[in-house]
Amino acid sequence: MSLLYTEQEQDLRDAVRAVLADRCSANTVLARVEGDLPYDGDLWRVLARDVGVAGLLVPESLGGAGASSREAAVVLEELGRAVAPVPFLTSAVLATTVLLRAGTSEAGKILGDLAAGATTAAVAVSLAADPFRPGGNDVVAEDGGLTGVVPCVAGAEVADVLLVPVGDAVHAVTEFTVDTDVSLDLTRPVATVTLRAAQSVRVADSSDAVPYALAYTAGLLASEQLGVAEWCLDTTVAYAKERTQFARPIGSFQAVKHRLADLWLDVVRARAVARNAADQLTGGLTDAARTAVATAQAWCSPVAVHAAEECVQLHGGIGMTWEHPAHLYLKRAKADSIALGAAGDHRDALAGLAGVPAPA
Amino acid sequence: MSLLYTEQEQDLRDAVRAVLADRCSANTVLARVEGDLPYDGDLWRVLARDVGVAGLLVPESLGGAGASSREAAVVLEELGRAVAPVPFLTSAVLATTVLLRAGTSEAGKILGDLAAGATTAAVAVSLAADPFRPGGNDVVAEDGGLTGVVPCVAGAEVADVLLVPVGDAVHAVTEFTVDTDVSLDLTRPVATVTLRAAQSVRVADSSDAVPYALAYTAGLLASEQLGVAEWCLDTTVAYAKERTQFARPIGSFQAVKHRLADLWLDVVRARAVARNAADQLTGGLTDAARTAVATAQAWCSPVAVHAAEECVQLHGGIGMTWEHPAHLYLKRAKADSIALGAAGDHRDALAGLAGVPAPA
Amino acid sequence: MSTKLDATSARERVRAFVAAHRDVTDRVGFLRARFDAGLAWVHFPEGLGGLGASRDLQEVVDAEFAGTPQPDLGKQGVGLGMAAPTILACGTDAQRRRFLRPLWTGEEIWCQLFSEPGAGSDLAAVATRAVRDGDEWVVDGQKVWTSGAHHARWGILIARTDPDVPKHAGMTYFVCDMAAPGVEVRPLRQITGEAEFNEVFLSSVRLADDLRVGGVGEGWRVAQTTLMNERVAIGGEPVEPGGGPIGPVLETWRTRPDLRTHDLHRRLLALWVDAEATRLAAARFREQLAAGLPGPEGSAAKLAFSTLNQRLSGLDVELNREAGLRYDDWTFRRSDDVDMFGRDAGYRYLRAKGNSIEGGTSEILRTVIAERVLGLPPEPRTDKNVPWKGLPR
Amino acid sequence: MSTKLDATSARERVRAFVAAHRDVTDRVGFLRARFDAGLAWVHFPEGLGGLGASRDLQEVVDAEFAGTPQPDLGKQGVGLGMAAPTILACGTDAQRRRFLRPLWTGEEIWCQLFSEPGAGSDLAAVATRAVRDGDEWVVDGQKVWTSGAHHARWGILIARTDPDVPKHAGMTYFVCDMAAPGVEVRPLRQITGEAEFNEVFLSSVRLADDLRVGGVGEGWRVAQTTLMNERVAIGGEPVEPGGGPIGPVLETWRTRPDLRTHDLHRRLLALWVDAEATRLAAARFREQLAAGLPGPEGSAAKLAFSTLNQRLSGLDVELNREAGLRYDDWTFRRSDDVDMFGRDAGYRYLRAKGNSIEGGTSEILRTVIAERVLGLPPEPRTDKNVPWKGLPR
Repeated sequence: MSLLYTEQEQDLRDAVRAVLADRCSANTVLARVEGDLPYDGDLWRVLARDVGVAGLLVPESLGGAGASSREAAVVLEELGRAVAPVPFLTSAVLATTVLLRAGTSEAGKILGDLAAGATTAAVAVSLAADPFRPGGNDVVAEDGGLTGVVPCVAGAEVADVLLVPVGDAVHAVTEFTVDTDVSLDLTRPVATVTLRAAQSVRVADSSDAVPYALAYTAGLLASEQLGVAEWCLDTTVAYAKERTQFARPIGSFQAVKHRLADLWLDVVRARAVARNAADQLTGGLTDAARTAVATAQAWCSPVAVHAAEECVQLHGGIGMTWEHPAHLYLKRAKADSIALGAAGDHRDALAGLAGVPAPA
Repeated sequence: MSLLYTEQEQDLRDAVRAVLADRCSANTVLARVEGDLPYDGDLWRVLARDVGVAGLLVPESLGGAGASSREAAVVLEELGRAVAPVPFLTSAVLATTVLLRAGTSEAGKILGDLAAGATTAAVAVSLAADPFRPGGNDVVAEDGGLTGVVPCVAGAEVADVLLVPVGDAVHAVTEFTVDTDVSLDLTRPVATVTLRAAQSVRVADSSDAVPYALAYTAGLLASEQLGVAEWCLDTTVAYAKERTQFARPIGSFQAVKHRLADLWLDVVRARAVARNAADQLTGGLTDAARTAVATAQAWCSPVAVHAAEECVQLHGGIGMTWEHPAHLYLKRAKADSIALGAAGDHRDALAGLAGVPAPA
Repeated sequence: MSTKLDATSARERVRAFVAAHRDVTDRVGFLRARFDAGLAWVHFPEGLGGLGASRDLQEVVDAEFAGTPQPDLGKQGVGLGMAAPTILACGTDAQRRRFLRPLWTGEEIWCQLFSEPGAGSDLAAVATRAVRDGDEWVVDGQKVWTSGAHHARWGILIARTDPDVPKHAGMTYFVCDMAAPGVEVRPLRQITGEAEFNEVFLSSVRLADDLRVGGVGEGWRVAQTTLMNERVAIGGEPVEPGGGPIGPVLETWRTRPDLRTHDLHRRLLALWVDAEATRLAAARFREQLAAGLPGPEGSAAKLAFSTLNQRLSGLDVELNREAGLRYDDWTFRRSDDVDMFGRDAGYRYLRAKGNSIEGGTSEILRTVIAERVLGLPPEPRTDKNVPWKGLPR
Repeated sequence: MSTKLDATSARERVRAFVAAHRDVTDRVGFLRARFDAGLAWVHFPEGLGGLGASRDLQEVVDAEFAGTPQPDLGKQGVGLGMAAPTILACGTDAQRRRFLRPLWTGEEIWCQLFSEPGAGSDLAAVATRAVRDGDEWVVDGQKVWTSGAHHARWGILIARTDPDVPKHAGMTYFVCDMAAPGVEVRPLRQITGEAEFNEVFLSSVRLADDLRVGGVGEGWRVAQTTLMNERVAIGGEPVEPGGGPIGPVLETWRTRPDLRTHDLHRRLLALWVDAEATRLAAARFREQLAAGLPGPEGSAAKLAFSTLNQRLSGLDVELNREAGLRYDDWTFRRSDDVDMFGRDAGYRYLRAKGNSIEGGTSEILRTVIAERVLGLPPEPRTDKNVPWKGLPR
């Protein structure tokens, strides 16, 4: 167990960061959110195939890289830093984990395509699902196929395959319609997915794969939140050095200074808890891993939101404008704080995991 | 209804403050806590009889001043400011309210003596009692009289009369032993009261008088907490103007400045909620008054503690010494935050009073 | 008419006026008549919308005018609240006569051209230049956060006329003709998607010298008059417990029991207490004002309300969960006011972020409280006694 | 002996030493021998307790000495952690030979005479004067927050030798003879009731010039050596989740279900997360150190732990209710260490208040992080280039 980054992890980070620096500047993302959909297919193809992030979690036997949660977490840090509009979390982590956990040959086939970057998948659950109390959905298997509506699905617009939990099983479908909602998070919108007698392939026979994948993904989401928080801190520190008021850089004012020191201290701890979750998850969802996931989410969700809020505030007026990218991070941070269990839900989980029982 | 102070209230404040300035300096109090008991009998006689605070809440027909919760609150602000070791809260508010609520002729007799400053009373309940869930005690009425032990009673050492809730009634006793505990609050210690077949007089036939008085007193305790917070703020501001480090008064450093501004803003609101509780209680414990009491306690308890903590911190090393009075306020503030319901208990009460229902 | 008005006679005078103008249904016509009767601002001089009466009487007069056509406090806010008192205090007679009446009636809308990209909290750092050219001034620069500039006929403007003296000494105050060539107004899109504000670009804008308010180099002093007349923000109207900004959150909480958790419950209860304490402090401040005892608590209200609004709307988005992941409308369009009750939690959350920046950042307000209320000493200043042109920017 | 030691040979050397001294049961005797064998601090020079080896090897050596008589890290802390490296780096050969051996064995205890009532955060403001008189210095002044002064044979002292130069330039560093006439040590009672620290009054204390460490006027530089050798506080030893300062609160929570409320539960869960995040950050920092990558995170640990300790102990007092209203002991007595586990919640609450003051206030630490880690610019300083005697105090 180590909370540091290995050399391979650093190499992976460098590779992802180089691609993002090249193709995913703040201005590119800002321009893209003005269109119908923020997703950047070209960027995703480069990341997925050339850098190979699509198959990171997929075993080599199925055509993947056979890497672990630790590497996926590093990728998520960088994607969070860039609020990159690509379906890594939704396809290469969440959907992939459902399929890995399913372990069927049908799942294996889909995994091969995902790992190759040939297709992209999404899971038909609400992004707001609490991994500890995942609600059902109203999709039913009828004679002609699957029928139902699932709200607040992330990544569905760019998914070729949709994984749909139905009763005790998970089905894969390719026929579905997606209506993107006007979403708080401009760079990862949610959508309403509708199935109308859709033909499906059963990929998992247990009801466990989806909650398992939700908790696993929640643990890695902390690394995305870390990346968001880091960008906000770095950008604010840079601005505080350069912005002058009263003939001094605003970063020389103690009130600004001390708040940034406190924020840095929060981010230092966010890195520790996010790395810990990523590390613990290499062994699957043990109790220790569940504790690490809940801790990481309970810490990183508010820290990312706070970092983005401080970023807006300490930028003053410019931070309130659409043209400055700060708002993209604020919106992502706030949406992430709802995604896959709010901080309070994760604290609830810790009551059991850490032996802090609730009042009778 | 007014949240301001009337002229009479200001006059009362001036009178109390003058006595305290004369007889209750920080050094006097510090010297006194080194003895067996901090209570200052001479000070109490002057306040009780000459200024007349003992009978403030007692009707004129019973020999009192016939004043209201508003005037009692003003006295408590000043006593809090001076962490004055006198039994005003325990005798002239808590015990007096039990007797007033009892309304019996036996109660009336005791009230006359209390109002005259001839005797002092205490109520045999734990200072930590939650007014919304007051526990019972283990005092029993046996053949020979009342027998039992009550822990954490405030003001018992200087009480001539003890009011003891037993079952559905309240009894007055004068035979009891008091063992003072080593207490966190040096200026209002708690004690263990023991009754051994004590002769008693029944002063109330209803079980309602004690919880009523606890809630009423909790509302006025907020004014004491306001006084504590004000002293801490004023003292810290004065020190920040005078203490020099790096060739500047520390109060010119923005980090200190902004924290004191935030603290001031908390104290401004503490005054508003404490005045509101004092004002609402003039009409008795209506629902509006209960809401005001719970709000005042939920706000003022943490504000007083925070003010005392900031006082210690911003005084630096000197604030950690026994010779500086800051610790007397820290200890009082912390004990007050437990007394008569913690902030969380009062927030619980607001769930019902303010229509913010708990999860099912 | 020089006998001092009292409350009774003021009330009678208004009643008589209202009775006499019962038939005037045209808003502008009614307001013109009200101005001409000296009942716009009774403390202004006669002939300028007032009667030279005591300032206190305005409240009495306003109360009597309830139900009659009113000025538009939104669009006319800058004119009524900032330009009018400044022009009265510092303008020439000709300026008062020219500007006050249409300002009052709303026939001419005003905007404020103070903030610049480089002069936010440090307003005295304005870099917009005004250079004298005979009887005119030629103005070049950029202003920002100008609400209503696209409606405005006039703007109150501060510009630098002398870069060789310390920054507070080299500014001059003007009325800017928003219809003049070289004035370009562009909507400024905010993080909510819409544009409440504008950027105003001034390129060789020529202003006659009779649009100057106060002496050359006295712009800072005149601007202080403007800013001191900014209405004390005390969090809007008095509200009941549980009203105001906590209202929408409580509504969600009460109607959606399925969303409730213990975690959210504790946080909401704490915010309820915070909101109630802030509400009561505002109520107490209003009492002080009414008793003629304006205390320093007023300056605290904006600070308290902005924090509260931000925390409440933040909780609301989280409480809403799926609805919180959505947003009502990102359309880039102009908006003349802030809608904290009609729109969704996400809008409130984003819009409330501005509360701690606009009209004095929370950081500046804390400094003001610390120095002016608590009397704490100022920080060392390095920018007070050196020429503006030599300052780092 | 001048061939560089490696880990294997260091380990062998220690094993041989331990085997050879198995019979030495006397602690001082064992430590003397260990010093003489160069195994006290292996990176110190030969003859001064070391072998001139690499600093990294100390960990190997210390591990091998586990189970043998050890120095008293409490009482000897100032000597081992601060005086020894300073004397090695800045002292004369005679001073090294005189002081290091009894310092190591604990035969002579050291204390630190830096802080003064008027020089806390601003250590360079020390006012204790040292005036030269032939081969001696005459010292007058008052020091404070001196732990162990009543046990100490020697003190490391900074004093002002030249008030006519800027404050950082006019200080000189001495070894103070605590047995000299004019040294008076008084216990300083704290808010916990006891006295961990002392005030030290220096009245015409005569110190021979050979007790001076470093040049006259170089005291600030020498003191920096001392302070940089203060052990990085990373919150003590590694602990398991739920261990460390949260332990006592969890113990109360688990054993007293009657005390539980939803309000306390949410606050405790949030603190559990805070404690775990802080614990993991310290673990990560230890990994960085072990990997030879000392990062800036170490300076954050004290800040994080002091806040955490204060919040945890504050909650514990409140959770305890009736027990929280009581206190274990107010007796005024000396105490040589902080007992965060043996005493009650009230003691922990009060003692923890000092965590954000002692060893650098949280305010100073935030400034250090902001400037040294984040690279934010310093505040304007008014005290750097003027004579000390002209500064406001």
